Amino acid sequence: MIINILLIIAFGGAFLVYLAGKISGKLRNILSIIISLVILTLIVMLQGKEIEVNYFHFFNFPLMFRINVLSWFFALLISFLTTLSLIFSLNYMKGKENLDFYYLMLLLVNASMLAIVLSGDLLSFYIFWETMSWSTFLLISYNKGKAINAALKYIIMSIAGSLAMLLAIILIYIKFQSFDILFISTHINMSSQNFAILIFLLLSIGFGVKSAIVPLHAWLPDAHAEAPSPFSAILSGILIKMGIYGFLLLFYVILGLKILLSLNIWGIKLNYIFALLGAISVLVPSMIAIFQTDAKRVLAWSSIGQIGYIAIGITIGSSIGTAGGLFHLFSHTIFKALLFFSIAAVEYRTGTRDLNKLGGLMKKMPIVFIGCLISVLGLIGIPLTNGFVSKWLIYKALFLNQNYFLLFIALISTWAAILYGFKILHHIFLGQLSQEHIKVKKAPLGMQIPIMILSFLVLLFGIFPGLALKTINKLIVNIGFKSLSVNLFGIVSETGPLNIINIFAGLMAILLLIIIVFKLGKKKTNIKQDDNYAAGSYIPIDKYHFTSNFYAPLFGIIKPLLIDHIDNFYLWVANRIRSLSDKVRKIYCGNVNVYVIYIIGFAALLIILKIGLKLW
Amino acid sequence: MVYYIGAFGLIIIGLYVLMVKRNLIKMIIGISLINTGLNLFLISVGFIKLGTAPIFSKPGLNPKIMVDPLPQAMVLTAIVISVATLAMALALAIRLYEHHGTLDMGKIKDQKW
Amino acid sequence: MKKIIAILFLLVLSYGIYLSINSIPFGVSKTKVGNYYNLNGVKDTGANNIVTAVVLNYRGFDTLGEVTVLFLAVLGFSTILFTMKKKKSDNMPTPPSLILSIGCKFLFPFVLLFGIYIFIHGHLSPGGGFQGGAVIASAFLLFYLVKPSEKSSKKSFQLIESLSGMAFIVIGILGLVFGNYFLSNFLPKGIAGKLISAGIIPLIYIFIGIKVGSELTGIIDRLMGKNNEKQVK
Amino acid sequence: MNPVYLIIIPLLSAFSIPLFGLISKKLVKFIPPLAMLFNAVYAILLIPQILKKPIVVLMGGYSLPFGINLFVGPLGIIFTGVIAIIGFIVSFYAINYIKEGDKEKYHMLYLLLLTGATGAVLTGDIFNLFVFCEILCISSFALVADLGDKRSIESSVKYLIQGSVGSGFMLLGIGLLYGQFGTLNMAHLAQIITEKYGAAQSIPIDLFIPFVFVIIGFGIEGSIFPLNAWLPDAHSSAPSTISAVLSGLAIEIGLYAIIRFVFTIFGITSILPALAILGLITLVIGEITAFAQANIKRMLAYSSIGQLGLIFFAISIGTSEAITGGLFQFLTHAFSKALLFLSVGYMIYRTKSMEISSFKGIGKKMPFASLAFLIGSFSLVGLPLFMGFSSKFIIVKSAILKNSTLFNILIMVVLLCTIIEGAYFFKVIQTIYFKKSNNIEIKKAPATAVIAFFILIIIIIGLGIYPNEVFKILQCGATELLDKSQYIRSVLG
Repeated sequence: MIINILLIIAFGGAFLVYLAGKISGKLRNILSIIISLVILTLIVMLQGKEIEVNYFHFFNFPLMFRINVLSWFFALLISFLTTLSLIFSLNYMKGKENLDFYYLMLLLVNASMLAIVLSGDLLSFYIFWETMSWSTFLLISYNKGKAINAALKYIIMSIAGSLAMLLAIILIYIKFQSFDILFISTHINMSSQNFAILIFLLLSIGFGVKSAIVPLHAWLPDAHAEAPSPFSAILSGILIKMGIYGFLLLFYVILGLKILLSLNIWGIKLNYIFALLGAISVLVPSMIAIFQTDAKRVLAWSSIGQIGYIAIGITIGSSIGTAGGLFHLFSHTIFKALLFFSIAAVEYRTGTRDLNKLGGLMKKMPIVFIGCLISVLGLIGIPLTNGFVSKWLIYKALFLNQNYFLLFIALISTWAAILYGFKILHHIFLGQLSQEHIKVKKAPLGMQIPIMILSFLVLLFGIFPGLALKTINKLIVNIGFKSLSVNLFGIVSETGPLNIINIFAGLMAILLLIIIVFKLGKKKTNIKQDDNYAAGSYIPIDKYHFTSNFYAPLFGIIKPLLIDHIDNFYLWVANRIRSLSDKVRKIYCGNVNVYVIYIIGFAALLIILKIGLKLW
Repeated sequence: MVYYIGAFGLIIIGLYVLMVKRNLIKMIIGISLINTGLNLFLISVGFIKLGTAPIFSKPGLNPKIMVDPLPQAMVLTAIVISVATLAMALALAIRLYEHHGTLDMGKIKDQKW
Repeated sequence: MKKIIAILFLLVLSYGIYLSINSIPFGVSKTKVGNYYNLNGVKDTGANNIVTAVVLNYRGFDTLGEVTVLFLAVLGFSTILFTMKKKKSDNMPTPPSLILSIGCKFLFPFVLLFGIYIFIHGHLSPGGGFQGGAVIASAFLLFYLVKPSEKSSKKSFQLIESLSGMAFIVIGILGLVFGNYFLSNFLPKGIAGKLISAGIIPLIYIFIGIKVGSELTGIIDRLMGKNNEKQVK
Repeated sequence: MNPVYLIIIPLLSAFSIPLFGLISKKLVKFIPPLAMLFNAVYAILLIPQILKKPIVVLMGGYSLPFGINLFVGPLGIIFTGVIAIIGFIVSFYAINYIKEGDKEKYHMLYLLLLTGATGAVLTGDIFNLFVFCEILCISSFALVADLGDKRSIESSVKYLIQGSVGSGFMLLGIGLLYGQFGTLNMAHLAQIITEKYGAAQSIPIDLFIPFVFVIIGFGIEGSIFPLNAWLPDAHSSAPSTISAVLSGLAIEIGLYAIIRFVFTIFGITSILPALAILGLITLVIGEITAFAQANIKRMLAYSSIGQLGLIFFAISIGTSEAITGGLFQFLTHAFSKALLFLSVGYMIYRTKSMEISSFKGIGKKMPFASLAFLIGSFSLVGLPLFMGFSSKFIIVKSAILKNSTLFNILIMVVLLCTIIEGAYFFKVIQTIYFKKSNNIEIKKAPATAVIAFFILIIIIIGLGIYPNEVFKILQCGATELLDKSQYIRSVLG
């Protein structure tokens, strides 16, 4: 019952907020936060419970909600991030138009995501999946301008994905006469290998589009960059994880570990192919991210890369890998949202997110800087941040699985992450302060609070990973893996324990060493930027802004590899359809004689087919 | 049999006109031809050799040799419908001429694609 | 090119029709339904004219539709010509010749009477409401030929049309009330061959006659260009 | 409870409009909504009775096959109900919308169009079907030309020429059938055909030729692929109310006639795969052509072609569930397309342009009309929570259940077309909501229109979430189509 109430609040609340907005803006803002907090508390209350409710009959298919550790974990992430995003929106969105609509859609996306993870059957999963798709579409379009094409690309790809999903769901129904996920999972053994592969492929298209695994990622960079920033945080932080949730459902709940590992086409294991795609998703987008100049685009490409890590983690099929994938999912949610928030705060104050125009904001916006620093550290995977724990677990799993190729790719990609992470940090906060931004103020409190909370969490789960690992451990046991032995500081096992305290001690030693080395070195002198002259003539300040073309040499080498061929391919297809359409509509040429000829010709054709070919 | 040939001849000619002729008035004539042919065809379906009209206008008529009255009733309806279509077509032709200054359907192609 | 294609298609079509027409031999009695009408028509409906019996009684519903179609034609006709620009033509039409005007004035009542005769005797002899109506309309055509500038009252035409149409339906509904079936012949059928016989048939035919007469007159009226003058290019 | 009133009342009120026009000109516009409201209520009240046993009404009280009968089965009542509901909503919308031209005549023609449609779906006699189809056709010729401008007259002329060819073919087919079988009654015809050819493997040629003519005749009205050239012209140049009715109802009448002939009268199931492919071609052509349209009404018109192809495809799958899905898609299309055309109607009226680009940013100025467009297009694309999902779901499911390679491939194509459909609809939605407006003062749609939108929106969402009851009725409709002998028995006793 509590689930029903939860979702009624979530969906009803969205519309309530919309109506409240018609009365007053303040009421709407407060109401939206109250609703999100209520949802959050309800979800926290649901911890550890396993409930199943039938709520509706669509045609004669019973629809149900079901909560278990897996869905609870996701629901918590969703509502937590939405709450923060709403708090952040209070300031960020102030004064923009159509705010009622914005809040409505934000809460609708939130509600749909909650409903997705709480769905106990595939049909309601699909229904809410679609609700999420179209509300996301409307929200991405919100910014107008470039956002429109981004949103269109998003919705078309997700329609394509969800149609594949629909096909798969119906195939499953026809096979098992039920949509109930648990029922299917207990009966899947009876189906043939081919059927399982078909389901795997179709559902992978559906989930792959949402989670932006490489050949299906084309919508993500545009959409993330153009959506309103608080929503970008949700998009990147949790919405693309819905795809991962779908994969988890498919791999470990519906198919189960055993079947997953046995699926193959001509002897090539499907999960290996999938992991390979994940690896490509890690490598190439991370490289592309380095060369972006739009801060949000960097983050967008980076999201694809991080999703790749998660995908690798959850597909290799070992408990430590899955735990790593899930932990990375969790950490990514936190640090990527943090990054988006920081950049949104910068954008809010400076009005731009073009990396080449920013710089030197460290002292102007200290809190935001610290937040950004911590999140970049998390992204790179520096010890004591949560990113380290998750990446360590994934590497570990790859190592244990003897997947050295994937391990290699993952490690290279970390270098790419360092490059773009540093680029963001440097271009925005370090370097020279641009003349325009001298009067930039601190970020408002409403933005600082989410940033601080998230920064704290990055460190908290970096230092005490056990807090989250306990839940994750329960989760992987729930989906059929062996239990890991977990303590507050990491994992206790013979093959390679993870203990943050040891790492912490080692790190401290290195830090000490560095400080000593630096103390021994020379003192640097500060020269003002304006003190430069070129051949006697004064050059405008902008020319000294040395951050543009940061990685130009590198770019020159691997540029041809990094053009987004896949995106171009999709565009090519769209253009083909358009020109086809232009050709086909010439059939209706406007000459009525020709139309009559069509009619008579059709009659003649039928007669010829009957008499000549003896059809029918 | 000749009635059948006549009827279908008319229909085929009408269709030919509609396919080839571009003048609207000619096309309307084509439609009329089709309708006439159809009426002829329907009547000939009900025809009986040496049959009489299905009217008991004087006593002693044998109902067995009367022609089929149903096609005649159908033709009555069909005629009225064709008259209605014809009237509409003529009215439209008047308006079309007013707008375009021509009745050449090959030239009136604003509505296309 | 177009002609060749057209001819080819039509040849195929003709061949198809030729094949199917074989099963409908010409001039042979073949229908069960038609024979039934011929044998039992008089008994069932009281009308001597079996076609009339079929049109108004067995298949009266078709006729209702038919009347509606005609009504529609007039409606559509005037809708299409409604927004026509009214241009005053410079030259008045030439007045009709003396022979025409006298002859028409003389003929007008007779033609009208003949039309009325035809639709009143629809159940006894060839003819009926549609035919009678057409004759009436031709009387008005003559009238218009004589006096092209005469303005007929369109309002009253329209009223007559809709009233007679409604009368048809009301008779049908009365049939439903008294005879349990829509359009059933609820009036006494009388002796076949007499003027007042065949129940509702003459009644309906009278209404149809009036309706068709006024409708066709309306169409003629419009086509004569009463309020839409000839286009001058 | 005599279903004949479903035809008589609208007809009577159409005839009575000039009378009311004498009393007051303003009164006239309230008659069509009243008549249609009566029909809607009456049809809904009839449903329980009909589900138990189809009603056969004799005209004039003559035994069959000598008289004309109405056959009011589940299928008939579904179509009648939809016609009445949409007729009511559209005429309610028209109270304020129709301002120019001869209002009286518009309302009369409108009522007669709906009468024709109702009669066509209820009748049990092929010639009567022809007559009612002609009523439908001729009134739509006139209504397409109602605006009287250059484009509408041109479209109407083209429609009329093609429509006359169609009616000629219909009559030719009916004549051939009468000549062969000597009856016009559907059930009787079906009985004779079953007795004569029931065992035959292939269709005999003398049955096939009338079949071709009938299919083409009604196919022109029902706008199957090579026969639908009139549709985009006519639908785009008629007044929007009429486009809504033509798109939502009129073309489905042609479809109804075809399925009645294919399933009940001829009982030819071997031709179904061919018809499915035909439907699919119609779908593909419609969607692809709609993709590049800049004129919103033409886009909607082409999308109607596509939707009709989908319905046709679904019904041609030929299983009970598929036919149910097809009928459901018919409901979806009728309601959604009516909503789309109505919402677009006021947008065009206010911006005085049919170009999609002129609707930039109209979402703020006409919130309800834009919302209506949004929901209508969501429903047509088949997103869940809206009607379109329910129907598409059933169709896809039944096509896969058919378990033949042909239909598996075809359903893939259907799904691909859905993507194209989504693309062009979402583009328009974005134009409406998310583009910078041209800063013209645009008034909102009036209250009558908004009420009309909301009734349709409620229907669309209501049936999208809770389709169960309607689904059951539609299932009975499918059973009626598939069970030919039941039909014959209930008519001829």
